[in-house]
Amino acid sequence: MGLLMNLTVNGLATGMLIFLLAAGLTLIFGLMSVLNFAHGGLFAWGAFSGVFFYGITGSFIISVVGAILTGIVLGFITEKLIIKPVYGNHVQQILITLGFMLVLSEMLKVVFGPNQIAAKTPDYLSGSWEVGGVILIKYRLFIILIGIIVFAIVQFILKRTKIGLIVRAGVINKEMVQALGIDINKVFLYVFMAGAALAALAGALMAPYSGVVYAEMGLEFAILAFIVVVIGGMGSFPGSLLAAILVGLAGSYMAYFVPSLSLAVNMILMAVVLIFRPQGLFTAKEA
Amino acid sequence: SGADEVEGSGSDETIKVGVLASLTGALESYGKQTQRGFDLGLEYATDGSMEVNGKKIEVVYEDTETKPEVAVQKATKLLEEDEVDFLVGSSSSGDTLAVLPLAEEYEKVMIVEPAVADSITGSEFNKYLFRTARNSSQDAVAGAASIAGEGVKIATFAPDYSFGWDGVEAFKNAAEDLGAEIVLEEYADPAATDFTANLQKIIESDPDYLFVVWAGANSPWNQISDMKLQEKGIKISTGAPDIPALSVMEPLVGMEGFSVYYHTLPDNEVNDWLVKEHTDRFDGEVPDLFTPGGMSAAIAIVEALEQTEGETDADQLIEVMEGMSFETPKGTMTFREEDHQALQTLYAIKLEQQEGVPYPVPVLIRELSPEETEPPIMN
Amino acid sequence: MISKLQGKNFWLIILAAVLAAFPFFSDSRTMTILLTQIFIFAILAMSYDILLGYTGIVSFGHAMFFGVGAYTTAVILDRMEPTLGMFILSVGAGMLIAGILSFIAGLLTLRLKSHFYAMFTLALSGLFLVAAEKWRTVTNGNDGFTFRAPELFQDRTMFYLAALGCLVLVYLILSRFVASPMGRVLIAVRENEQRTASLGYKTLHYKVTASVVAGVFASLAGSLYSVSLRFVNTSVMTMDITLDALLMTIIGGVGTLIGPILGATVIEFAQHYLSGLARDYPIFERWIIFFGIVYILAVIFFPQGIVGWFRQIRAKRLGKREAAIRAKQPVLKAKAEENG
Amino acid sequence: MSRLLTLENVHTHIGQYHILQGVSLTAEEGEVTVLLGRNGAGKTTTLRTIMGLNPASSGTIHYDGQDITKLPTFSVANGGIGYVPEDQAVFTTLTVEENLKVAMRKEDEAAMARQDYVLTLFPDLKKFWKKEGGHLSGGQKQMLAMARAFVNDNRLMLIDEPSKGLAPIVIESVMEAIREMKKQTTIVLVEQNFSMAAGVGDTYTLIDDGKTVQNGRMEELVRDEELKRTYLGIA
Amino acid sequence: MEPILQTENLTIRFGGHTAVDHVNFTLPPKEFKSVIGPNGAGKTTFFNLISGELKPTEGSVYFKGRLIDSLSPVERTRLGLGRSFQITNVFPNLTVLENVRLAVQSREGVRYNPFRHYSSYKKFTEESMEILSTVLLDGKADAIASQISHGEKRKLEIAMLLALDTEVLLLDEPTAGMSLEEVPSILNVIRKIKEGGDKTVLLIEHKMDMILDLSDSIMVLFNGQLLADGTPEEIMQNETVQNAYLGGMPHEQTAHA
Ligand SMILES: Nc1ncnc2c1ncn2[C@@H]1O[C@H](COP(=O)(O)OP(=O)(O)OP(=O)(O)O)[C@@H](O)[C@H]1O
Ligand SMILES: Nc1ncnc2c1ncn2[C@@H]1O[C@H](COP(=O)(O)OP(=O)(O)OP(=O)(O)O)[C@@H](O)[C@H]1O
Ligand SMILES: [Mg+2]
Ligand SMILES: [Mg+2]
Repeated sequence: MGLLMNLTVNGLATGMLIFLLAAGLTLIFGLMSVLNFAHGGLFAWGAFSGVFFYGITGSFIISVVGAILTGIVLGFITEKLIIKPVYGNHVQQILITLGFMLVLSEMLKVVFGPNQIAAKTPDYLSGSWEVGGVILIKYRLFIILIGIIVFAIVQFILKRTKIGLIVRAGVINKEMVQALGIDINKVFLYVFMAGAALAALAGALMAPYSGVVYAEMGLEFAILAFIVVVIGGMGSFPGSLLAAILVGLAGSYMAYFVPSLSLAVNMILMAVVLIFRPQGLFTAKEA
Repeated sequence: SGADEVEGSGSDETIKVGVLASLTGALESYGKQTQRGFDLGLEYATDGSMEVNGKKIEVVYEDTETKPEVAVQKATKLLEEDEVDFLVGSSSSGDTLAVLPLAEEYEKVMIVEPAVADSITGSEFNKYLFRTARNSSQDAVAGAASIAGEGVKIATFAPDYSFGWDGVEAFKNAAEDLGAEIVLEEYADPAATDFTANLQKIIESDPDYLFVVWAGANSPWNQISDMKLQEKGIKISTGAPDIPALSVMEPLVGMEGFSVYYHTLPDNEVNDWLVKEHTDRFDGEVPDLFTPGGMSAAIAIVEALEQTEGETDADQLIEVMEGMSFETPKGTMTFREEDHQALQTLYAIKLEQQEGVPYPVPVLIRELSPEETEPPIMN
Repeated sequence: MISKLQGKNFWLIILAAVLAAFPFFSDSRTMTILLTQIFIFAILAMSYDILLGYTGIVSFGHAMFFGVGAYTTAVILDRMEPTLGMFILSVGAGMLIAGILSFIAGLLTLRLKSHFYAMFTLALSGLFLVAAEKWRTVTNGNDGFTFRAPELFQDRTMFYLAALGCLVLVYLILSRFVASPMGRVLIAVRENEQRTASLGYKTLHYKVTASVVAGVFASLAGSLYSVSLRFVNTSVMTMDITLDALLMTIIGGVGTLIGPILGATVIEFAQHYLSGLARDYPIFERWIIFFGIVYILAVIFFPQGIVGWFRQIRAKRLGKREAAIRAKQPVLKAKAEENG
Repeated sequence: MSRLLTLENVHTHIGQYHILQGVSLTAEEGEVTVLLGRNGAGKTTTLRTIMGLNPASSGTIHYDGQDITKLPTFSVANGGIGYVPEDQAVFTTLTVEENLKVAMRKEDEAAMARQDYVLTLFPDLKKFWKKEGGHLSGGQKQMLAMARAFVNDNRLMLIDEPSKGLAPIVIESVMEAIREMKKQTTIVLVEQNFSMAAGVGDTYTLIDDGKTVQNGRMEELVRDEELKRTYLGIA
Repeated sequence: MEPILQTENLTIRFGGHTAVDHVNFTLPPKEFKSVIGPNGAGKTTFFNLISGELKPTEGSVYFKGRLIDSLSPVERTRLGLGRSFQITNVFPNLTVLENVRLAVQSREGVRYNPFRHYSSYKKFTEESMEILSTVLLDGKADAIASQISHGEKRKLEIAMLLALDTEVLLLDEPTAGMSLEEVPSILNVIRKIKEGGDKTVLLIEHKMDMILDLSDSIMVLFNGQLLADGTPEEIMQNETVQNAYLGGMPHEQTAHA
């Protein structure tokens, strides 16, 4: 019982973290159909700038806000310079965003040095409680909480405003949306910035979780985020949440019960979902 | 006129060394440590003259980018274009393995540093290679020596790939030789973010020690502390990594393990020189994990050349190098004749918090002598 | 049309001849090796383009087939005698295995739509990578193992020529393939799969064929690759290989065979020279940044790849002519006939 | 009556092609101007050029006294111009409801009233309110494309072949709607169905090979057999 | 004579909506039959069921007396059921000529040859050019399909169907969006097909003059159901057709050249 609870709580927390990372990608890839391989780079920048701001201010909250701002600024630059010329062309998106990913990761080394950097957890979030054999790690509970809040906010915006609709319409036919009087370029820019901000937030939260930030972390996690977006059903927020939690839990359970498969668990999960429900767990429409 | 000839050939007869290292990418910091160490080592061994027997030593560095095909390209360039007499490298075992056949093909001595895979001096051995780096088995033996004993129950935890398997395998042998009992071998996805399942199993197996073999930035330390392993009476032990990685090991303060090198551990002149020069030149930075390795490689080369009187013929070099002992920042190293592995000192340590140092510091418990950490011969 | 084709072939023959003569005039081994790498990756990129450029299938799992070739050859040469015969046998075996594998993978997954297929191949090749890591008795895990190349290929010039020969051969085979009736249908599938089906073509057959052809030649590239290194490890199965193939194809120009070759050349050279600059100029220490910028500039200045860019220039010239013709066309010609 | 829209000698290039080679037309407030011409004449391109989707390379476009030649598409639209493209451009994965929601510039009562009116005009849309646009029948898509332009309070409407694919009875109600709309809205219409063009049009502009060939009152064209035969193939 | 095409209780439901509702119809060989009905009546869906693009919820399709329910669209095309699409459906980045050539190639059964150069099939190209001139599109042979005007795409659509040269032609609003002056020429093409006497045609159109001019018989779909099937005269007199479909529309659009 305690064992299952442990596996579940920790799997959930991992899932939520993956969700936060995938949330930005769901906006960018799911809604705008942009294959942004630089997403991991934005995530890593969020992580590093979070650690940086924490280092100079000692305040975790400021560090998170700083990371989000970094994400917004980088999102702005990325959209204007990198993404704008390639909307609607996946092949070019792959090339240009991979190039930008290299630039982003390498710039991290220029700015923050080439070494990994330790990330500290604020005192009020570090440590764990042990309740009846179940170990509740404070920081992980905190992440679950943030995940739920972010989900609620984004879901609210998508449901209660036209933005989601406009973006989806814009992907189907950009010209027509403009002909309806909407400055779709600006909308895309804002959505992209929001996606980048979410990536940076995920990075800033990831740092204390794993205790370390390093320049290659972006690439490592970006693929995981893509997996989550795809099995969640492109562009579906609830889908991403569910998929992320599934990935988190599957990782946790498999590592315990079928350790020999644990290396392959994400790939197996994705393959299974694609075979039995190729459109993903949810579709954007159902969301 | 005979003298003229000698002089004539002597002036253009420089000895060239090609160093392969990961100067970009994930292993960049290792590559740079090797590079600095090698430069300093040459200077030290030649007393600043950069000459042996009147021959100038020239070093060419190449970045392998941690890609085997690039390593081969660069190694060939070094061998063919720069016509180097020695190869040194590399930061990753894969790159090194890919380059080994070239050393054999071109009949040049290659000093392996700091690649750690056992197979380099094992199944893939060829006579042209010598390794100043310690191998996985030595690490493991050292790890075992620092915690294993009669009746001690140990669980191991390692990443699920060759490095982890090799490390655990060797550790297990060494620890069992010392009378310990391995109660559990846990492996985790090296890229995992959540280690709950593994740690849960470890807790259940109730060992005295958890021996962790780990490499890479993504590490389980935070979670080990969050899951309160230490409070449950499980002592943690592992190899102390380089300084950037040490800084994330705060949760493990108090743990006992081993170290390949930390600048305060060895007590000898070479190390004193290294620490002093390194801090002077690099803004107060101290030498790190693989800096002495780079230095040792340089020292070994100069030592060998001195013995052959500047002759770079590989067969002659091999002859003098087999069994050769030389002084390094880590004390005396000896190339074992059978597999050309340098036997060397490792250190049993304890991690302590120290005033003014932003990371846990490995403090010496005792030196593990070259004999004590001698690995099995595997070629 | 015909003469134009011959014109193009003429230049290609000259180029191939120059390349074949190269090692006898230049003693730069680095260049020989670099070119050999380019030939090998050009084969890989061309095979990838059969999928991406001709059939419109994005695959993130191409490394799987490359890896199959690399390991098959490595294992056979390591366990048997490293003779030329064995090498040829191993290449054949690799291609056969890759063919069967891509056939099965294709049948299983090509029913899926675009990016789902891409993700599925990613998963599949991820599983292969894990398998390569875990099956230590054969692969020696991610450390990999070295082996001896056949006597003939110990000489890098010979191997260079062999790789060049393979490149030329693959280029010829593939150009024939894409210009064949079958190749034309592949393009139709890329453009509009459902419409292709309603014209009476079984699109799945074509997609599977493309996947098999791509897999088989990727395996050939893999075999050559491992022999060029005389070493193999799990890096041959990683996403990096797929991404390299992808990037080379895109930079050169998708949907052409020259494109991937140019792409391989550009990327390998850029990498080589930029990392070389790092040694001489400290500001190039972070040369990867400049490398990334090359990609970005490539998209901005050559959105259709290098070949696409050339074509555009040519089309612009032709376009002016065509516009002139268009303006002279008799107005309402169709109508006049109809009423007349 | 005043001129709402004036195109003067407009040229448009698409890529390297010179598509419009001198189109001039005017639309008087409260009137329906019909663009006529054979396939590939440049009718659609003319509308797209007004919308800024294929910007003019020379010449001027004035709307309501303002030069809109260089304005971005969304600004043109926000000036009160509605556009019904010839390929319908329905947002396929959005429902009928969502299609209209995206289109609505302001969701006020007046807009709701217009929406209700549109739905009485095309009851099918109401019936399939929650259906994805991509799943509608050809005619239903055409209806949706029109409805999307009609829900806004536009001063000018550019409509490209509305009757295409519609059942005769629906064409009638569309004509009805256009006549109704004329009271507040000026319309530029591309129409191949001559009876419909003649039924609703006040003036016409004939385009051929990218150039304006003739402008005039619709009644004149209806009477001018010669012109009809030469350019429209109607006897 | 055995009907070339026949359906039995053909039905399809999308969610709760029955788009085609138990349609029983027979089409004798070499007949020219038109399908009319209001928008959304199920005409295109009916075509989709016949061509195999959609699978029926219920009921069957017979081709020359053979049950073809289990056949894919590809196999049906190969049997001799060719169709054009209501929404233009071409290969956007290929030239107009190549679009047609692909259809000719399929008809000739040259589907898998991976080695011969396509240009050695010269006659395919020649034939394609001929077909293009039939539909007055030869001037645009080298244009990229996505860059031709809407009406031109409609012609291309017809050209591709002609190139397939199937026994049965399913035409879904072939002249929608085609210019007034060119409708007659396309009408001519269709008339020629009819006069050739060896093709069976099923035509969906909303242009009544055209339908009356060409059809041997007309079937009317209403809300998915087969409301009537008869000669043009019978259909024109049908009250429901008059009120719910035609309204009072004058039908003067067809040119009588
Ligand atoms: N994107 C494009 N690139 C190149 N040429 C184009 C493009 N779009 C249209 N054209 C060409 O411009 C000309 C005019 O096209 P347009 O669509 O304006 O004609 P139209 O009068 O609307 O014809 P239709 O009645 O068939 O709709 C045509 O010859 C067409 O081939
Ligand atoms: N894939 C689908 N999913 C859901 N509903 C559909 C789908 N396809 C068609 N329908 C619905 O079925 C009905 C019949 O559509 P169909 O396209 O057959 O009409 P049609 O008779 O061809 O009309 P039109 O004359 O407008 O082209 C319509 O109400 C349409 O909304
Ligand atoms: Mg048009
Ligand atoms: Mg229809």
